[in-house]
Amino acid sequence: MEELPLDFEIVPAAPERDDALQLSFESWEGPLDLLLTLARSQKVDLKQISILGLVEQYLTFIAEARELKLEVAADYLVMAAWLAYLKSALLLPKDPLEDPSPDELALRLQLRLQRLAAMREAAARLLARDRVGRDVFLRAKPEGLRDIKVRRWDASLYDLLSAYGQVKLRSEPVVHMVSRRPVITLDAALHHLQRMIGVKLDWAELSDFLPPDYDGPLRRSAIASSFVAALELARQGRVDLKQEGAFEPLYLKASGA
Amino acid sequence: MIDDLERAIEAMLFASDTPLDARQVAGRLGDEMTPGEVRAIIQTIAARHAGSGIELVERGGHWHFQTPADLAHLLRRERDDPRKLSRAAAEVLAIVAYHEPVSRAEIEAIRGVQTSKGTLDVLMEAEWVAPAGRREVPGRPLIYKTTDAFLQHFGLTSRKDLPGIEDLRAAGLLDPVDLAFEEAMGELDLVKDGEEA
Amino acid sequence: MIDDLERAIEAMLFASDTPLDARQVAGRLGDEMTPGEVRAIIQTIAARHAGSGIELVERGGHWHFQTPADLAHLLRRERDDPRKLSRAAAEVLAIVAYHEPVSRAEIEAIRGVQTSKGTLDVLMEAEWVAPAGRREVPGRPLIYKTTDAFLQHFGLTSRKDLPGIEDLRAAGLLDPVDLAFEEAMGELDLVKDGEEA
Repeated sequence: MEELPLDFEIVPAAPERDDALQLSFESWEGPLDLLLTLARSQKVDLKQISILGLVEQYLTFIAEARELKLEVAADYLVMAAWLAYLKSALLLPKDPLEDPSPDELALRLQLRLQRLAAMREAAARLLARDRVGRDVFLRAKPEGLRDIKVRRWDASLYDLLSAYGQVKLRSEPVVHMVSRRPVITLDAALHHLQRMIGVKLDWAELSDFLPPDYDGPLRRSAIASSFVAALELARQGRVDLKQEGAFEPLYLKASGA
Repeated sequence: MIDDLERAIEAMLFASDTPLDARQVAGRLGDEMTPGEVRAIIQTIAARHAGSGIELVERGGHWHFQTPADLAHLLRRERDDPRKLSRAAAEVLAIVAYHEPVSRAEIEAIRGVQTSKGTLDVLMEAEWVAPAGRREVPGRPLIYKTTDAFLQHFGLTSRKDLPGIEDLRAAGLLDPVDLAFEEAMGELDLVKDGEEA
Repeated sequence: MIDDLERAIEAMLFASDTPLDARQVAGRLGDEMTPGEVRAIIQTIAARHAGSGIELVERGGHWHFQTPADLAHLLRRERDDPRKLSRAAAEVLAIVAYHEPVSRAEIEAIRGVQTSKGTLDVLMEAEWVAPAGRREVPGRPLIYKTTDAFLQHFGLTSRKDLPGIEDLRAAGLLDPVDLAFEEAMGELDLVKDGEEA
């Protein structure tokens, strides 16, 4: 190997291994970066670079590194394998059927290197600009612009009057007006069921005992209170109850009938 | 053309996080000038900015840039933040309006609930209610009344414009809430049916 | 004599702790001027300060006062160095700036190496890079762009100001490899066609 690239770091090894040099691969941001560094040592425009020459430089470099028993990261080895393939393809007589052709692969590699180089230069030029806090300075303690919120309370005359209405109402003598809901009381249901049981002789469904004109909430209330009434009458031994299964219709008839 | 020294001193005073005196400025320039010379240049800079939107001012021998006081209103902009008055505050406001002047204890007696201090504060912040002296009773409590801003906001010419109790009743504003609610829901018919049954 | 409007705008820009655009200034003035009118006045103010120790500069349509770069040596000593960027971070920043909006995969394609999570994080923490939505391709990857704070920090009036961006674009160096490859092959085919003819 003729010459090490410029930003190659040679770090003295740890004392117990002073027979070896440690070459730091941390200097590069991956194999493409290393390739670019090597390409720069050809000292020609990237457009004119010899890809074959570059491939050889890279392979030599990796070989040297391994001879020095350096740990070479996997992605550098993958690139080396690919470049070795490219090298042999470039050297062999051209096979017109091969797709992509080695020339095309070389061109792609060259285009990638050009793009990386362009961005590397752009980054350097960006960092060299006049930067705030290094080259140019702002006011250290500006007064600042502030938005102060001013609360504006809003209410209508209606809000005011209805609020007063509520206050007056609260302070008036309390008269509870409980609205009566349409219900059939247990007493009423008991009374009704006892009367009906005398009329119906055979098993009859509980709902058959309800007056047919009960509907809506009234009917639901009637079913509930009649059910409780039926249980009460059964407990007194005055009716028999029968049900095929859970949630099936409930039948009843007068005891002993 | 502003000379380099003047530019440098101007930039220093601008970027400094504390006001600087002439000696500090001279020190940063490498002590090649006397504080007196520096002071003369600072005065030139101050004169150049006079009457602009930036002022270089001296406070106890130290100089710093600031914005002129007469432009402060532009830097502290006030913005409206509309808020709906709470139910409790509306009640208290109504009580003050109908019964003024009233003390806080009287307001509570009428409302039948404790009134938080914040509620009255809100009404005073809105400038609808103001203290109106003290009641000459033991404890001399503060009493409150409504303001002209109150009349203006609610479109009233005077307090006499407030509808009387009978007007409120006629307008349905004295109906019990749950009754009014049921009326609205049309459930009253069912109750009547139940009564007939 | 500087007129009142010019003083007011100058004071606002001087007092603000963030750069302001013409619309923000107009808003603070009560929207009685168009942003275009405000911009004309800002340019008058900038011209008045040109060559002094305080400059009014435009960064991405926002304006702020700063010291001129040639005075850096006088002001730098007591300042912290700005965030030192790693080479990876500097490269990623350049790629985002010159290619924006750009996805992480696109950044990696250019650098030929995986971008560690920390690299983009550092740039986002500095508020120089921000997510700019997703690219409508399979996987809907996040895309990134640079911010106004980036323009401000690096002293760029707009993205057109990025050093050498026009040359890079003209040379096709901002085009993806695939596109450049197609073009190069196309030219090659043309040459071949020419030879055959």
